[in-house]
Amino acid sequence: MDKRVTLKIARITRETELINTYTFKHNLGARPGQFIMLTDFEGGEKPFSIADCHADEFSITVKKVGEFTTRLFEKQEGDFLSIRGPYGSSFFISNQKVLLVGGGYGTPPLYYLARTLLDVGADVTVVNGARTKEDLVFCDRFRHLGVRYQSITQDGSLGQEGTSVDLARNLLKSEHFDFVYAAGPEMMMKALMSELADYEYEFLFERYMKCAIGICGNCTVDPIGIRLCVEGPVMPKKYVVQLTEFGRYHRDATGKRIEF
Amino acid sequence: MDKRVTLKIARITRETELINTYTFKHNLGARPGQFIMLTDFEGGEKPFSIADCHADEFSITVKKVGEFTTRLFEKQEGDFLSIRGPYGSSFFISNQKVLLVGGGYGTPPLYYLARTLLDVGADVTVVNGARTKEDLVFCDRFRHLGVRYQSITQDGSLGQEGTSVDLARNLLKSEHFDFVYAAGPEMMMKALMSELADYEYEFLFERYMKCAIGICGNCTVDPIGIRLCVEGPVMPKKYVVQLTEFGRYHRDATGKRIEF
Amino acid sequence: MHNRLQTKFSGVTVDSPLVLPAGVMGMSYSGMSYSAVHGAGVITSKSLTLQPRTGHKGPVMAGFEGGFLNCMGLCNPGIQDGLREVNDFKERSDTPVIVSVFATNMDDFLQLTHHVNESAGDFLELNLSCPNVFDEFGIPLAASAEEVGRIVGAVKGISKKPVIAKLSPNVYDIVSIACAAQDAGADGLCMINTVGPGMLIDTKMVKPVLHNKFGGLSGPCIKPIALKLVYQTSSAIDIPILGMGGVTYGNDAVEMWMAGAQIIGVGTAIYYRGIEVFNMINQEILAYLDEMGYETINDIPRLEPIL
Amino acid sequence: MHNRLQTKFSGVTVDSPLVLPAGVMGMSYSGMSYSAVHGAGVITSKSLTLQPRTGHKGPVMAGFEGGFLNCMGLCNPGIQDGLREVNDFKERSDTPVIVSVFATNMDDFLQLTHHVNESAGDFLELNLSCPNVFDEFGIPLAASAEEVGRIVGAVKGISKKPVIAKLSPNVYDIVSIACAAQDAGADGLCMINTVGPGMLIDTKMVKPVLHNKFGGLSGPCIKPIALKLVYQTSSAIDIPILGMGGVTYGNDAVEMWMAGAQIIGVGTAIYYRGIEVFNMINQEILAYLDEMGYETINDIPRLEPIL
Ligand SMILES: Cc1cc2nc3c(=O)[nH]c(=O)nc-3n(C[C@H](O)[C@H](O)[C@H](O)COP(=O)(O)OP(=O)(O)OC[C@H]3O[C@@H](n4cnc5c(N)ncnc54)[C@H](O)[C@@H]3O)c2cc1C
Ligand SMILES: Cc1cc2nc3c(=O)[nH]c(=O)nc-3n(C[C@H](O)[C@H](O)[C@H](O)COP(=O)(O)OP(=O)(O)OC[C@H]3O[C@@H](n4cnc5c(N)ncnc54)[C@H](O)[C@@H]3O)c2cc1C
Ligand SMILES: Cc1cc2nc3c(=O)[nH]c(=O)nc-3n(C[C@H](O)[C@H](O)[C@H](O)COP(=O)(O)O)c2cc1C
Ligand SMILES: Cc1cc2nc3c(=O)[nH]c(=O)nc-3n(C[C@H](O)[C@H](O)[C@H](O)COP(=O)(O)O)c2cc1C
Ligand code: FES
Ligand code: FES
Repeated sequence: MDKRVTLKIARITRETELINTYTFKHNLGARPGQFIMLTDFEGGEKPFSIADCHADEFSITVKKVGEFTTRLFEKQEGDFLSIRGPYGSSFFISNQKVLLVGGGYGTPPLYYLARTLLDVGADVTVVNGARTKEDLVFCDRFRHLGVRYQSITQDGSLGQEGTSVDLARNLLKSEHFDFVYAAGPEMMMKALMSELADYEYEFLFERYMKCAIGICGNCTVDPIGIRLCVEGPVMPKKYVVQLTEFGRYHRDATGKRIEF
Repeated sequence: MDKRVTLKIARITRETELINTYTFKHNLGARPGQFIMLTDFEGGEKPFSIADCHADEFSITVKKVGEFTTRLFEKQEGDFLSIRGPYGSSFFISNQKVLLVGGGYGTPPLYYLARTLLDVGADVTVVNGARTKEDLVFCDRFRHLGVRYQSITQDGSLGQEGTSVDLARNLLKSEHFDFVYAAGPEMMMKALMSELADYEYEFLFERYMKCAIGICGNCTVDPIGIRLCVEGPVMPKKYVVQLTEFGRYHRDATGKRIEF
Repeated sequence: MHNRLQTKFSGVTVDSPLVLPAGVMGMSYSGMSYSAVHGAGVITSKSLTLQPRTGHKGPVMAGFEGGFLNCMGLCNPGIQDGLREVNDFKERSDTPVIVSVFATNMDDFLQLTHHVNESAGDFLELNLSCPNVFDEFGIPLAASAEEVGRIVGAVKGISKKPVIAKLSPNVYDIVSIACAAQDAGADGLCMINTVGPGMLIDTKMVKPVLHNKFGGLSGPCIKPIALKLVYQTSSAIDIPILGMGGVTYGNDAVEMWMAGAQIIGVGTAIYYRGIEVFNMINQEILAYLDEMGYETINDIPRLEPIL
Repeated sequence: MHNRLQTKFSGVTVDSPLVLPAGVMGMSYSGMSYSAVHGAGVITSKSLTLQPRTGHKGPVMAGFEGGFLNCMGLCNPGIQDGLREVNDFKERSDTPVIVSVFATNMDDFLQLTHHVNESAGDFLELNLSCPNVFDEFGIPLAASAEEVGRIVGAVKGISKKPVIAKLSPNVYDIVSIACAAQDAGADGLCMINTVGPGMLIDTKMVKPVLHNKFGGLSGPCIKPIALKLVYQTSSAIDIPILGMGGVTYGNDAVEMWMAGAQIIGVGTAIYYRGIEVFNMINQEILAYLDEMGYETINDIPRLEPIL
C-alpha cells in the first residue's frame, strides 16, 4: 500500500538566496536518486530528490521557482509537511573510479550518491556548476566528505567561467572513469551526453509528475513510454540513448508537449 | 485476507451408512482441532473438523444429518467443493501420557490429533464410542496408527455396552493421565467433565457458525462471550468450567437459545 | 484518573467513543459483554425484527482485498429474545446499549418501539438502510427522504429512548435523507451501513460466492466513502453522528472524528485485529492526544465544514 | 499458433481481452505503446476535452487499504493534441484504440465526435460518468437515463466510429441508464468508472488529503461492486460490455467475464503488479483455460443471468 506520513520540519538550512534544505526526522529508507512527493495541503504536491538519507533523518534541497516552492520558503522549523515515497529508480552503486556531474539544484541528490559510493570504496570525483557563485550549493559538504571536488560558474565568479560539462570534458580527456553520473538541467545533461559515447552512465531526469506511482501516465517519455516515476528518474545509458524527446520537449500538467 | 479455495474431491471413503470421509489435494496447513467452512454453492456453508492433514492433502469426515450433508453424499469424486479456513483454535500438543475420548462423528478430528501427538512422543490412548457398531468410525485407522485403542457401543454390538465416557472412567480410575482430550456430542463431554475435576483437559465444541471469522457473534458462548470460531472450537478447561450454557443450551441460526 | 476518552452522545456519557455496531458480536448478552470488556464504550444489538429470522443460507460472508461482503440477511432471534439478551447484558454492565430494530412497514416499526420502550436499552436505532425493503415502502426505504422522515417522526412520537436513524450510503443524496431524519426529530444519526452491494464469483464452479448473490461491503476499503458521507452530512446537520465504516486503527477513528462523528463504530476490524481492537484503538487515540498535545478527545479539532 | 485469448468487441477483433482504461497511462503515444507492448489488447486514451485542462492541484492521488482515491480532474492536452498522440500511436501499432472524450454540454460532445471521426481511433467512448457535471445537464449527467440517451443518440447520429458509453457506478439504478444508452444506439458500454467518491483526512494537519477533498475509488476493493453492476447490467442488455474495476489477477478477469464483460479493463493494477500486469493476467487466463479444459477465452461460461 502506498503510504503517506506527515512530519515536522526538523531543520531548515539556507543554502543560497533561492535554495533551502529541509531536514525531517524519519527513517525514509530511500536509495540515492529516489524522490518523495511533498505537500503542505494548501494546493500542490511536488517531487523532490533525496539530498541525504540516514536511519534517523533525511533531507531535500529545494529551489524557489514558483507558487509551491515559494510557500515552502515561508514554512518554519516545527511546521508539518506531508510526504509519500520514496519513489522511483536509484543510481547504480559502483565501487570503481566514478565522475559525478551536477548542475544547479540538481546537485544535492549527488551528495547522497557520493556518500554512498565512498562507503563501498569508490574513487569519487564531483564537478559542480551553477550560474553564479551565489547559486552554487553543497560545496562545503562535498569538501567535508573527502571526495575530489571542483566547481565552476557561468559568470566566472569563482575564477573559471563555464559549466560543469566543461569541467567534466577536461577530466574525461585526461583520465579514465568507469562510470559517470549526472543530475541537473536537461540541456546540461544533453551536452554532457555527447562527451559520453564511450562511457557507461546514468542521468537523473525530471518530468511533470502527478501520481508518482506509475499509473497516470503524465511522466512517460517518448518513444518507449517508460515512466520517470517508476523506471526513472534515474535512467541508464541504454534508455537515455533511445529518448527522442531528451533535450527537445517535455510534457506539462495537461500532457501537452512543451519544447525546451 | 480471508481466502477461499475451490477444490476437486480427490477421494470419497465410505465409513458407515451415514458417514463419509472426503479427501482433497491441497496444502491446508491446519492444526489438529481446527475446522474449515465448506460449501457447494447450492445453499449452505457448514463447519467441518479436519480429520487428517498432510502437506499434500487433507480430509474431513461428515455425518449425513440434514439438507446440506445429504447433498454432500450425492457428490462424486472429481466434483468441486469450495472451502475457506482453516479456522479456530487447536489442541494443546502434549508429549506425555494422554487420553483421547471420542464419540460418534466427533472422533475423526482426534485422529489427526493422535497422529500429531505420536510424532512428538506422547503415550496415546484412544477410546471411541458410538450408538452401534455400524456408527463407529476410524477403528482400523487408530489401530494402524499404533495407539492403545478401545471402542464401545451403546447397544453392546461390540461386546461391551456403554459409552466412551464409561471406558474413560475405568481408565482414569486405574491409571494416571497427564492430559485428556474429548470430541463428540455435548452431553457426552458434559458427562466426561464430572470425571475430570483433577485433570487438565480440552474439549472440542460445536455451535452454529455463520461467518467463522469472529464477527457475526452467532457462536459466542455464555457467559463470557468467547467465540467458538476464533477462541474455540477447542476449549481448555479454564474456559469450559466457566460456561454456564455447556450442556444446557446452544443458539440456532436466529440466535435463539435452544435447550439440549 | 480523569478519563481522556470520555465524551457524550445525545446526552449520554460514554467512557470510550468506540461503538460495537449493529450485527457485529451483538447477538447474545455474552457477545456484548466480551466486546465491552475489551473496550467498546457503547454496544449495539443485532438489528431485531418482530419475528425471528434465520437469515440467508451460506455462504453469507466473503473476503476480498480491503474488506468483506456479507449477506447475513438480518438473522436475529426476534425482538423478544433479542431484548432478553440486552436486558441480561444491562444487568451485568453500565455500558450504554443501542437497540437496533428493523421493519418493512410503519406498523412493525411502532410495535418494535413499544418493545424497546420496556427494555433496559439506552437508545433506539432504526435500521433504515436495508437495500431490499419493498413491503409497504414502494422504493427501498433508505433512498426516500420522505419515507425516512415519516418513520422517524412516528417512532419519535412514542419512543421513550433517544432515536438514532441508521442511513445507507447507497443513495443518490444522503444529505437530504439526513436532513429529513433530523427534521422529524431524530436524536442522532448512524452512518454508514454497508456499501454497494457487491458480488464475487467462483470461477471454478461458475457461481456467485454468496448464496444471496450480493452482499454489502464493510471493512477498511469503505472508510474513504464513510468519511466523505459523514463529513458531508455533519456539515449540513446539527444532531450528533455515530460514524462508522472501516475504522481499524486509532488514526481511522481520529479521521472519523474530524469528519464530524461524535462516537465511532468498529465492526469488521474485529476480524483484522481481534476483539482487543477496541482497547488497541483507545490506546492509539490516547497516543495521538499525547503527540498532538490535546488534553481529551473532545479537544480534537474538526475539519472546516463544507459550505 | 492459434491465439486462445482472441475475442471480439463490437465487431473488432482483439488479440487480448485486456484493455488499458481511460486516464491510465494513455496520456502520450509512448504510454500507449508501453502498455500495448506489455500485453494490453486495447488502448483507451485519456478522456479528452475540447480545451486543454491542467486538472486539480495535488495531491491528486491517495492510497488506502485495497485501492486508491484519485481526483486528477480530467487533466488532458485537449482534443487536438490528444488525438495527435492517438494518431502517433496508431502509426506504430495495430492495437485498437478507444478515444475517450468528455464534455459538459451537447454541443461540445458533438464537436468532439467530429474530431474523433477524423482520427485513427477505432472507438469513441463517451465519459458520461463524471460526478460533477452541472453545465447544461441539470443534474449530474451520469445519473439521468434521459440525458444519457439524448447524448448517445445525438453522437451516434454523426459518429463514424462505434460508440461506447462509460457509466458511473454512483447512481441509484445503473440498469435504466444502460438501457437508455442501448436504446439510443450505443454499440457498447464501459463500466465502471471510479466509485464513491471518498475522502481521507490528514490527522496531523487536519486537512483532507486530496486537494479536491474528494476522489473516486479504484483498485481491488471496487471489484465486488464492479462485478455486481456488470452482472446486473449484462443480464438486462444485449450490447457488449467493457468491464473494469479492480481487476488485478487472471482470476479477477475471469470473474469479470463470467459477470458478462466481453473485454476487461486493467487500470490501478498497474501500481500493484507493474506494467507487466497485462502479460501476467494474459498468462493467468491461459493457465485457467488449461486447468478447466477450455479451448479459448470464448468458451468460458457466463453466470446464469438474473431474471
Ligand atoms: C524527479 C524529480 C526530482 C526533483 N527534485 C527536485 C529537487 O531536489 N529540488 C528542487 O528544487 N526541485 C526538484 N524538482 C523540481 C520540483 O518538483 C519543481 O521545482 C517544483 O515542482 C516547482 O513547483 P512550483 O509550484 O514552485 O513551481 P511552478 O511554477 O508550478 O513550476 C515551475 C517548474 O517546475 C516544474 N514542475 C512544477 N510542478 C511539477 C511537478 N508536479 N512535477 C515535476 N515538475 C514540476 C515544471 O518544470 C515547471 O515549469 C524535481 C522534479 C522531479 C520530477
Ligand atoms: C466446529 C465444528 C466442527 C464440526 N465438525 C464436523 C465434522 O467433522 N463432521 C460432521 O459431520 N459435522 C461436523 N460439524 C457439524 C456440521 O457442521 C453439521 O452437521 C452440519 O452443518 C449439518 O448441516 P445440514 O444442512 O446437513 O443439517 P441441518 O439440518 O441444517 O442441521 C442439523 C444440525 O447441524 C447443526 N448445524 C447446522 N448448520 C450448522 C452450522 N452452520 N454451524 C454449526 N452447526 C450447524 C445444528 O446443530 C443442526 O441442528 C461441526 C460443527 C462445528 C461447529
Ligand atoms: C456481519 C455483519 C452484520 C451486520 N449486520 C447489521 C445489522 O444487522 N444491522 C445494521 O444496521 N448493520 C449491520 N451491519 C453493518 C455494520 O453495523 C456497519 O454499519 C458496517 O459493517 C460498517 O462498519 P465496519 O466497516 O466497521 O464493519 C453488519 C455488518 C457486518 C459486517
Ligand atoms: C489515475 C486515474 C485516472 C482516471 N482517469 C479517467 C478518465 O480520464 N476518464 C475515465 O473515463 N475514467 C478515468 N479513470 C477511471 C478508470 O478508467 C477506471 O474506470 C477505474 O479506475 C476502475 O478501474 P481500475 O480499478 O482497474 O483502475 C481514471 C482512473 C484512475 C485511477
Ligand atoms: S507521475 Fe503518474 S505515471 Fe509517473
Ligand atoms: S461464526 Fe460468526 S462469530 Fe463465530
